[in-house]
Amino acid sequence: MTATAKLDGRTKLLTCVFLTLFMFSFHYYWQYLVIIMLFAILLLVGFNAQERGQLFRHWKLITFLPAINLFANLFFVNGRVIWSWGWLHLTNLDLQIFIRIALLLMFALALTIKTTPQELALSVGKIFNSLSFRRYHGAGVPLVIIIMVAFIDEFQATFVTVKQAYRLRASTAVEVKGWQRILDYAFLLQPIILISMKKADQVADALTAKGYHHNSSLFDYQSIKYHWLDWLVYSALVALVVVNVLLVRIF
Amino acid sequence: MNKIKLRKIIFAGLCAAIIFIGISLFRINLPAIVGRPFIHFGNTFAVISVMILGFKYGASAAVIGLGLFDVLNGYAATAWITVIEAVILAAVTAVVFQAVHYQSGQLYKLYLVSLAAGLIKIITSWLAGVIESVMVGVQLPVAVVNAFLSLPAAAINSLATFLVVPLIYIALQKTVLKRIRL
Amino acid sequence: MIVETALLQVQHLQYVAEQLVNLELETTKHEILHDVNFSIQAQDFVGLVGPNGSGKTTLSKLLTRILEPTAGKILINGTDYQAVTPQWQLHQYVSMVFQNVDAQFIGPNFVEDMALYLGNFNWSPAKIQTRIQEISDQLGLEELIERPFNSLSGGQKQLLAIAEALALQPQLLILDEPTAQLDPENTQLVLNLLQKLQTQYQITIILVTHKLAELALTNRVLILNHGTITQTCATDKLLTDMNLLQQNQLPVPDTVTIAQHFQKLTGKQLMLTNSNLETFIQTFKEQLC
Amino acid sequence: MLELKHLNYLPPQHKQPLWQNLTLQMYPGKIYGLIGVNGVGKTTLLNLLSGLITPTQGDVYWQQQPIHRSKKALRTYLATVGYCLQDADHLFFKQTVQEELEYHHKGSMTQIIEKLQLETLLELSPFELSGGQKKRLALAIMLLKQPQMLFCDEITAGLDTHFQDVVMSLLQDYCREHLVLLVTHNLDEALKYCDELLFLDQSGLHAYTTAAVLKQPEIFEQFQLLMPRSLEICQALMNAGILPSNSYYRSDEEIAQALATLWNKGTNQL
Ligand SMILES: Nc1ncnc2c1ncn2[C@@H]1O[C@H](COP(=O)(O)OP(=O)(O)OP(=O)(O)O)[C@@H](O)[C@H]1O
Ligand SMILES: Nc1ncnc2c1ncn2[C@@H]1O[C@H](COP(=O)(O)OP(=O)(O)OP(=O)(O)O)[C@@H](O)[C@H]1O
Ligand SMILES: [Mg+2]
Ligand SMILES: [Mg+2]
Repeated sequence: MTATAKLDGRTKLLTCVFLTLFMFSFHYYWQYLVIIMLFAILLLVGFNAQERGQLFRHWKLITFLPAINLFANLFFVNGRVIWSWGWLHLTNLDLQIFIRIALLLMFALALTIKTTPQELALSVGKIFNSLSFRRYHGAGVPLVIIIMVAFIDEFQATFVTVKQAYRLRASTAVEVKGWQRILDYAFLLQPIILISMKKADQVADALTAKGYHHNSSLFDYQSIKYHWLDWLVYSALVALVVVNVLLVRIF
Repeated sequence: MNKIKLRKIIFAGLCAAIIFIGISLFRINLPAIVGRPFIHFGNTFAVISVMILGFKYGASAAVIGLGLFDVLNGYAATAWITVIEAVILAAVTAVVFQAVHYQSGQLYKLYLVSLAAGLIKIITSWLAGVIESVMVGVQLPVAVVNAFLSLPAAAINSLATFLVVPLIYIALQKTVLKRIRL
Repeated sequence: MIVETALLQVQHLQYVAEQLVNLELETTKHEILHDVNFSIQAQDFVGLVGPNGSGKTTLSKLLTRILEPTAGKILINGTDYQAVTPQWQLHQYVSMVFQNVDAQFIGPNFVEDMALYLGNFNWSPAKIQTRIQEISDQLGLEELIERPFNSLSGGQKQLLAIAEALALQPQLLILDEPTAQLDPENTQLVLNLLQKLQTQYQITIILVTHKLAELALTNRVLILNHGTITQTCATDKLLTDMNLLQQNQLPVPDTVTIAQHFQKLTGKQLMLTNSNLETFIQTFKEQLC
Repeated sequence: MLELKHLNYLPPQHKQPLWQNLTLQMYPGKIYGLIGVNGVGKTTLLNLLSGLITPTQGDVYWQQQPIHRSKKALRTYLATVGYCLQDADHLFFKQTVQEELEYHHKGSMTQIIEKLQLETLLELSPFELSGGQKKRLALAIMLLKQPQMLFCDEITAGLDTHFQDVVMSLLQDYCREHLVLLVTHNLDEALKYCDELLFLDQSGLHAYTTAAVLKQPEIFEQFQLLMPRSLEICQALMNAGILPSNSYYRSDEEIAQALATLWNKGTNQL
């Protein structure tokens, strides 16, 4: 088992959120450089080759979204102008926003690669539990997330089969013209939602029969303990903040 | 937790899934200055789930569906804004839906609900735009103007919500809701 | 004298499906079950049979307390279902496999789903792990347990659903057409397992079925017709009673069919005492040679 | 004529295609029974044949035309196909059984409704039906479409004996002019009603006529299936020396017939 697998889901989620928020306090490019270095080290240590491949397979998304944003920002002057050409102004802030969004996407992707939806669901429940000073014991929130993930898969499968079944039943050899086709597809939405609702009803039956309406111990929040690695990560994050503040003061 | 609650949780999960898919499958990106406006059906289903499930479960579905989408698709930094937006939308929908005392067949009352939802969505979108701009470091006056420029997408979304919600709700009512008691 | 209470007693059970026509104003009612009475002893293996649409699935759902009866009572070990609180207690010793198995799972694969299911009953992860191992060995599921559910075939899912229902070693197990989509070999596997469960672990089983091979395993049958129990009798007796079988649209054992046709063609009546193949051949030998 | 030429399918995230090679020709006027163990790909094969999914290799030919060549070809092909899915739920769109049956069908349907006894269900929602009623409705819908070829996935699973007989006799009628292919795990039924049995395993499809299967019952074992009960009885009777050793019977009725002839011969001799 690798070190990252031992980490608690909460730690991963919070680290991701923290790093993203942390970036918004940056003023200098070297700060981004440090973050990028740290992330690169993390990728080298905590990720295996396959997972890295998974991350970089999305390079289009990672570059495309910030690029669109950058392009739009060229029309506005916000902050110190580095370069300008007619209407277009490239400012310091534009570049920083570009870097931020790209990094943000990378962090989120890394998070999704490293956690299963179940783990994420549970960690959201745990965070709720901690935030409410252990007064929230419910299984509701994590259960909704788990069921949602199950239904997302289910829904996509249903969408495919219903579309197929529709083609099978509705097919008349005559070609349907563009607008009519779109309309047909729109009407398809209703049976799909209907079937999903029916399925949800059946799931509810099945889960009742399995005793899921038993609330208290679906997730045993008391027994959830941090591993020492988790503390290490948290202290690393705190150290990062402290060092950052110190360095900014000095320069 | 009893059976009814479990059923509500499961339907909240279903609604969250539909919201999630409503955003990620049927999405048209629009370039804009701040944030990430795109045309999608997430809000439409969010409003419907509040109408079906009531505020508590409907809002959870909306928050989880919209929020998780943001977290998993690289908008983690602004997810909290989305969450607040969703809660406001759910609250307004729930209050208006309660207030009109809807009974089956009264289409105009449903349109009142969807009108309220659409309007509040435009307002919150604009506010969210302002906050996001300020977050990335723009001065407030500029942010206010910037946010206006990214409103068209929100307006289209709100219009879609306004038009579609009553129709889908009535369709559901005719078919599923009369068999499944929530 | 010790009066033994039956494990399950059903008294005057009635179920009416209601639908709202206009929101909460009018309802239409379909009476699905009316006046169902029977009792089941512990460690019995009972078949629940009847034609399509007679209400078998509805009855099973009532017995698992997914649906609440409109009238009548269900007693388990002498206590009323309504008195079992909290309600989930019941599901520790009553579990069910549904006709539509797709809806049974919420985890992405079998292992994770079991972890959720058993975790719900306070099992430790280590214990869950060994239990999964045990079950997968018993049913030969090694290569299925880690595969995502949406990539499995209908029969494979059915096998996993049965495995999951056995996980808690319930007292009462209700199976709604568990082998409808299984191939003959897997069917045999499941049936052998059921028999073993019933004899070794003293589990009471209610099996809803349209298949003869499954019916033959049971000790007793409840025949449901048009929403009420028309007859309960020993399986052996049922299996040689061609009239009763045909009236209720039940499959007739091949040996009985042959004997009947034989009689029609020759006028010679073969006395079959049970549907066993050896005795059938024996009878034939004696009478024919 | 329906023809498969080197058909194969690679499911997403699988490393290997499901089979080695599928090549076969099927003709109208026959009932084909597709048999195989769980998860061997029967449903996938029917999906391929009915044009619902695209093969990763090879193609299906209907009247010598490949069906996946163009969208138009596929559309015309789809209009000629009837397919009862394994999970019947997915076929239903409408609010009541009545609407479901009327959808895209004009003309009389009383005969089919009567045969499958759907009269009392017409007002119900298709999702409220019991397992067996759903299967019947799916078949009724597909028969009303009057397809050139009809594929049925485990159509008799969950039906009681009365409806099993009704459904099989409907299919037997239907196959006079059309092609019928059904998947079943009930081997007795397959022997009794099918003209040709298609055994599916990893290596591909193996077609045998029913007569050929009766002559070599070890085929079942070869494909990891148990021998059907009527065949088992037949063998036991042969081993006991009651029936002659080269006799082949498809069903219980035929066995009884043979026994009766023997009996009558015996009594005549006396
Ligand atoms: N919610 C409902 N509203 C109206 N009718 C219903 C409802 N649910 C079930 N029914 C009807 O009740 C009858 C019994 O259904 P049930 O599913 O219990 O049958 P079954 O014995 O399991 O049949 P099968 O062998 O086909 O599975 C059916 O005729 C069905 O149409
Ligand atoms: N979408 C998919 N993704 C991954 N694997 C798939 C997919 N569809 C089918 N398979 C795999 O293909 C194989 C064949 O599945 P199929 O449903 O065709 O089996 P089957 O012969 O119909 O079985 P059964 O008798 O149990 O219904 C299975 O092992 C299944 O895991
Ligand atoms: Mg049933
Ligand atoms: Mg199949």
